[in-house]
Amino acid sequence: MATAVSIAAEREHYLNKEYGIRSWLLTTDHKRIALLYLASITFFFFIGGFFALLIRLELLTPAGDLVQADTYNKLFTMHGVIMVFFFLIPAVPAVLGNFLVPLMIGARDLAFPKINLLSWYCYIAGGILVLHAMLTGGLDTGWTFYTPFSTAFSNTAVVEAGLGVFINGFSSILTGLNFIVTIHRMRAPGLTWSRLPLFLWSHYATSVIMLLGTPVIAITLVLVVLERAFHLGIFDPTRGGDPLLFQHLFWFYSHPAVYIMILPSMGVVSEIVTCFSRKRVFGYYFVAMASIGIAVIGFFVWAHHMFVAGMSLYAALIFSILSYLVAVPSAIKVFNWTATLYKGSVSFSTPMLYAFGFIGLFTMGGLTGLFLAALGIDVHVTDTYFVVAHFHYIMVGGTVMGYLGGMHYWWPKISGRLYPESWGRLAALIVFLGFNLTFFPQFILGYLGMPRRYWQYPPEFQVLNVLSTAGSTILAVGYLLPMVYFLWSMRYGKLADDNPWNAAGLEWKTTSPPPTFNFEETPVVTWEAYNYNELPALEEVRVER
Amino acid sequence: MSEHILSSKLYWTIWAVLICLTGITAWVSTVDLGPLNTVVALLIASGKALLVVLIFMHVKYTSEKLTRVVIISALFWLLILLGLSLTDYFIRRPGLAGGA
Amino acid sequence: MSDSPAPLALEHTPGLQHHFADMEQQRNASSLGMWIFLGTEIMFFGGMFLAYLVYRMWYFNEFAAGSRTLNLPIGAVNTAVLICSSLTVALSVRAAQLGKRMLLVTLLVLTILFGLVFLGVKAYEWNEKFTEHHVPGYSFHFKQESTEKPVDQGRAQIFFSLYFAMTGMHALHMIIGVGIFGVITWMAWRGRFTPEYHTPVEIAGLYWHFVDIVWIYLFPLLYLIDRRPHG
Amino acid sequence: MFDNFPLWPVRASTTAGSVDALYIFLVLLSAFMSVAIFIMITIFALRYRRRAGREAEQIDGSNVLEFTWSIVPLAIFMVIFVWGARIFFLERTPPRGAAEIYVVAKQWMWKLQHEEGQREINELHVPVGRDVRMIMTSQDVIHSFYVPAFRIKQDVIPGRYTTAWFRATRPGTYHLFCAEYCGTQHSGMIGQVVVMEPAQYQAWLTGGAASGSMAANGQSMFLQLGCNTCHRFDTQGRGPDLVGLFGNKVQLEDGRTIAADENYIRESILNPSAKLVSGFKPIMPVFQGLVSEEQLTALVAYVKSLTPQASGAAGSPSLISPGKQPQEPKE
Ligand code: HEA
Ligand code: HEA
Ligand code: HEC
Ligand code: CUA
Ligand SMILES: [Cu+2]
Repeated sequence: MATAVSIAAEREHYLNKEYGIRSWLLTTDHKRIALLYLASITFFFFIGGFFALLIRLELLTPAGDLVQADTYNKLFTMHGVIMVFFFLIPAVPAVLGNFLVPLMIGARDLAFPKINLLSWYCYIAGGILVLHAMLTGGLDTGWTFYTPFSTAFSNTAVVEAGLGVFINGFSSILTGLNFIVTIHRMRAPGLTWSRLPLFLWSHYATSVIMLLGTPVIAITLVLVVLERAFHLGIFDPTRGGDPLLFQHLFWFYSHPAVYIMILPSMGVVSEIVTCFSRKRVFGYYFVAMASIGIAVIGFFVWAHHMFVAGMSLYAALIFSILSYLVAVPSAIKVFNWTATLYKGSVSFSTPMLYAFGFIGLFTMGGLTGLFLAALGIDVHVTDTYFVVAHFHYIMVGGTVMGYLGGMHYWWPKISGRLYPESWGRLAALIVFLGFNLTFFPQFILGYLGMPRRYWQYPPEFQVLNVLSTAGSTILAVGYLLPMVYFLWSMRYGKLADDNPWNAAGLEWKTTSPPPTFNFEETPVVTWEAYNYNELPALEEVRVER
Repeated sequence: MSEHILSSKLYWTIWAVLICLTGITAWVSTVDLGPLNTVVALLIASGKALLVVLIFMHVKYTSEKLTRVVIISALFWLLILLGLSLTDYFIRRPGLAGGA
Repeated sequence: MSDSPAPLALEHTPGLQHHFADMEQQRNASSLGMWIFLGTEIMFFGGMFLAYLVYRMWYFNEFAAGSRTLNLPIGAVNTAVLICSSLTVALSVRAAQLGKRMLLVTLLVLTILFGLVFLGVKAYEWNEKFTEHHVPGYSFHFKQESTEKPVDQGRAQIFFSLYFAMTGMHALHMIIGVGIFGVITWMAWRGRFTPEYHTPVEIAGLYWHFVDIVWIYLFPLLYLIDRRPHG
Repeated sequence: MFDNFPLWPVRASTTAGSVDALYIFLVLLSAFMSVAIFIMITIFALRYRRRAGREAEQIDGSNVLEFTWSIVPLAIFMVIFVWGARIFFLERTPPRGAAEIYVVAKQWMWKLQHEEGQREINELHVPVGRDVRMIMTSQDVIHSFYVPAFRIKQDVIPGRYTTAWFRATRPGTYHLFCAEYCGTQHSGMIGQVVVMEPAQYQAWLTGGAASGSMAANGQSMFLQLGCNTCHRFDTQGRGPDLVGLFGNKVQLEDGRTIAADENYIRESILNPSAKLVSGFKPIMPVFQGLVSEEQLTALVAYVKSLTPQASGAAGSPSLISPGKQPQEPKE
């Protein structure tokens, strides 16, 4: 094996084909664009995380002592905006999806490579605007931009940040467009819909949401910007406008957007769980359809964020019951992953640890979503730390875990190197523990009534806040570790085989790292997805490496 | 290429129909039909849009089912946006009871 | 013919990009891409349609009054202009299919001209709004027609806000469309399109027709809210 | 038991118990479901962990299982939905005859006024055992009235009234929070609700320096703004008779009928032409911008108090025109 690997190292692949800044910034290779995205979302993640640490530090004591009130408001706003729009939404699709969608369907690239590059530039342009807004005046509206505060009262850089998010929206739209067209039009011969890896199904579903939801937030932000500039009155109650209209429009996108964040990660978990239990996924068809179901039903529930906002009572009832419908496909997925383990051959490699973490934390986050969808309870806990805990459980415990799991799983393919396995496991453990310590106390805090977006709070909430802050520092270590050893492994890591996990899927059928056009010749698929019966576990994987 | 080339006569006919419909809709709006005015205006607009989509945009002649799926789902989603929002707005009017 | 592409041989097919197996795949991909994009455009305008629907329902009186101040003949003529441009687009796709280069170029130029006429008329109408103080902002003022129920300034302003937002977004799409057709015309002039390869003309055409359709709805929704005779 | 480490806030209202009941049910259900799933994962992962010589057994799935684990959760979800909706109905339907408190929120304080006229800032005194309904509006941005001990929360929106109600069950002092982000001092927009025994409350009421009841304040506003030039208490005025308006149906010019609630009265004052009363001309001046939110609430309170028979403390019997016989209230 050693010889094969060293030959591979000298082989030309997408990384060493060309060097130089131009070859990266003007590339149309989906793999290189994925790496551009990887670098930029990592950058934004650490900025957002840095803000999170400042938030937690401020909340260590009840008094508002570390930063000014206005600064605190800017902190959580920028934390939310950056984490949602510039980290989590692009995280899995734009990095792993970009890298893997063509590989998994046996294509040489996405359907529109130039548009793919354009999407990254939209992302960067939006990012620069938001960073600039951050440095000159900041933004203090909360990531939800609620009117009339954002349109008439805030004196921060709402226009600039709004435009930044608007432009960034196009990167989502363009990515989604590329994925859908690619999946429809460029599948390798024999790769029928029923043979599609679940990763692709979930990206397909995600793309549908990106395409049909994002334009609505785009126009909404345009209206906010216009309202601020020209006093249109559309969202302004003093002119007869309805502030709730903004909320409807905002959540019409932003609720489905939470499924943009979770679905791709679910796809990652499906790949990992099958690979590391050496089994075809349990109920392939149901898991695939659950993705589509979530994407569609996810559009029916947005106003569950507005139960106490002054909506009509009947609308509240309708949106509450619809919210429960969307939980069913999620339940289906959780049960199917669990069942996949049954009679498998389960290994505890790093990606699998993350996948376990995902399933557990997503379940807890999702179940607390059921609390929120129950009208009577939401009245009490909405806009408290209960909500904060709910969404961090899903977004950080779920999506980020899945994303990290995916990064570990496909790292050998991306970089051609192996990461140090024991460090990987250690980091996964630290993240898991730190995470729970950070966010579990927030459920209790929330039910006790601590409102969110509070810069100072009554002293009786302190104990739980201290726990949470302590947890966040552990979490920080857990996130820094992978970053360090990934960078380390790029240079010093062991060279990876083409298929180090002996996994199913076309992406493993090409070399690691893949050549620029992915496949020497177009593969022809004659097998079902997850044909692990034909792929015995590798000896090397079985034993600790 | 399995392309369908339409006769230019057809295009001109559709054009004439569209122009006429524009005239009709402008005229009919000045006639008092009660609440039907809006309905008629929207029906005419939809008729015109349908002609453009089917003929000018070749949807009638394409063998591709997917195009139709795309159009229909986009319209369906528009309907979700408008329809579900109206569950709130039909009941809650400014100055009216309903919303808390 | 979709199986294994031979990379070298393909470089001779003009207009075929390296990552597609053949022309048909490329064409299908582009047209699907455009259709999906138009789907997102529907949602883009959808946000404004929702705002329109809500306020028209709530403030019908003001919307009707505002709508009556719009210039109906000009609006109708402009609708006709757009329809003409759609015709020339449809005919230009046909010309491309038949490989008639000069006809194609002529039709494309006509399309651009119609587009510019439309924009010019729009600019004229907007200018009228400026002089009438119907532009939302500090100097907004809506004069009362004597025979009617009193009109609330704020609500009337919402009508004009939506009028400007919707026609403005539409005009923006028109401007982009004119730009795209400029490029297409140039390519046509250079003889880049053949009966085998003219996908760009086709998908640009789809975009143009879509923009036309948006206007087909905007016209009655903005101009024709309530034109009934009043007694 | 949970004094040092509470899991829920004090229960001080009639609805608190039912909210907690559902909450505890959900906690138990979630604990059960997640523990069940964790145990399954652990057992499977350990029992079938990778060992030399053991191959995974390929299983495709099972429709029976799939349908079970779709339908059973769905059924459970529907139970939760109905349960939650019932509590919500309770929270949203104020009982008749509740005492009314007018709340005006602004960046960053709560201004509250009792029917009897007492004004308070960031503090609300209420008696135990009495239904209290709040009629709330905001002067600037959206705020949210939140009392964890009562388990109630309602956004307070500029431009219209929203309402919430509670009945306190336990004397004490509880947090009042602003729960909707509203700018710099959002976290400073807090106050307290003081629940008192009725007797104490009476003492507090009489002790405070009330500047006349809200209805009385409204009445003087009514005279001051010249409303009475048109709205007279006979049928001679150029405007409709306002007595008995509140809570009844109004026939509008365009044919609709509308229930006259607080929001309707509010709009009728600020923007009279929006809903013309049938048979009247649109001559009433627009008061938008001429009255502050507090004056407006006083006017609304006054118009509401104009019942044919004065209702409780809020009534302003002095204004009832002679000749109108007090009637049984319809409600
Ligand atoms: C990735 C992100 C993500 C995801 C996937 C979800 C998923 C869900 N969310 Fe969440 N949510 C957010 C992110 C997310 N949410 C964010 C960011 C906010 C706050 C925004 C803000 O205000 O800033 C929010 C807020 C939020 C609210 C509004 C709270 C408020 O402000 O008052 C509600 C209310 O209904 C809600 C509900 C749900 C539900 C029902 C689901 C469901 O989809 C969950 C379904 C999953 C499960 C249910 C678990 C698995 C199921 C089983 C194991 C079945 C077994 C169970 C039983 C039989 C009981 N969420
Ligand atoms: C994807 C989304 C995402 C992610 C990953 C996170 C991650 C974290 N979040 Fe955040 N959060 C949101 C989305 C997210 N959050 C949103 C949408 C809101 C609502 C905003 C609003 O109300 O408008 C919110 C709000 C929010 C609050 C509530 C603030 C308030 O209401 O007052 C808190 C408080 O604890 C919090 C904490 C954290 C913590 C501790 C993490 C941790 O997981 C972060 C861990 C990461 C790190 C610690 C990075 C490590 C880096 C370093 C150590 C290096 C230092 C940096 C540099 C050198 C640059 N978040
Ligand atoms: C110039 C005369 C005039 C003045 C002054 C006036 N109103 Fe009116 N008001 C009317 C008329 C006429 C109507 C009925 C037509 C309409 O709905 O606008 C009316 C309607 C109302 C209504 C709705 C009544 C119903 O039956 O539905 C309320 C409430 C009201 N006015 C309150 C006030 C208050 C409070 C003031 C003073 C701040 C005031 N009005 C001043 C003329 C007046
Ligand atoms: Cu007021 Cu927050
Ligand atoms: Cu949601």
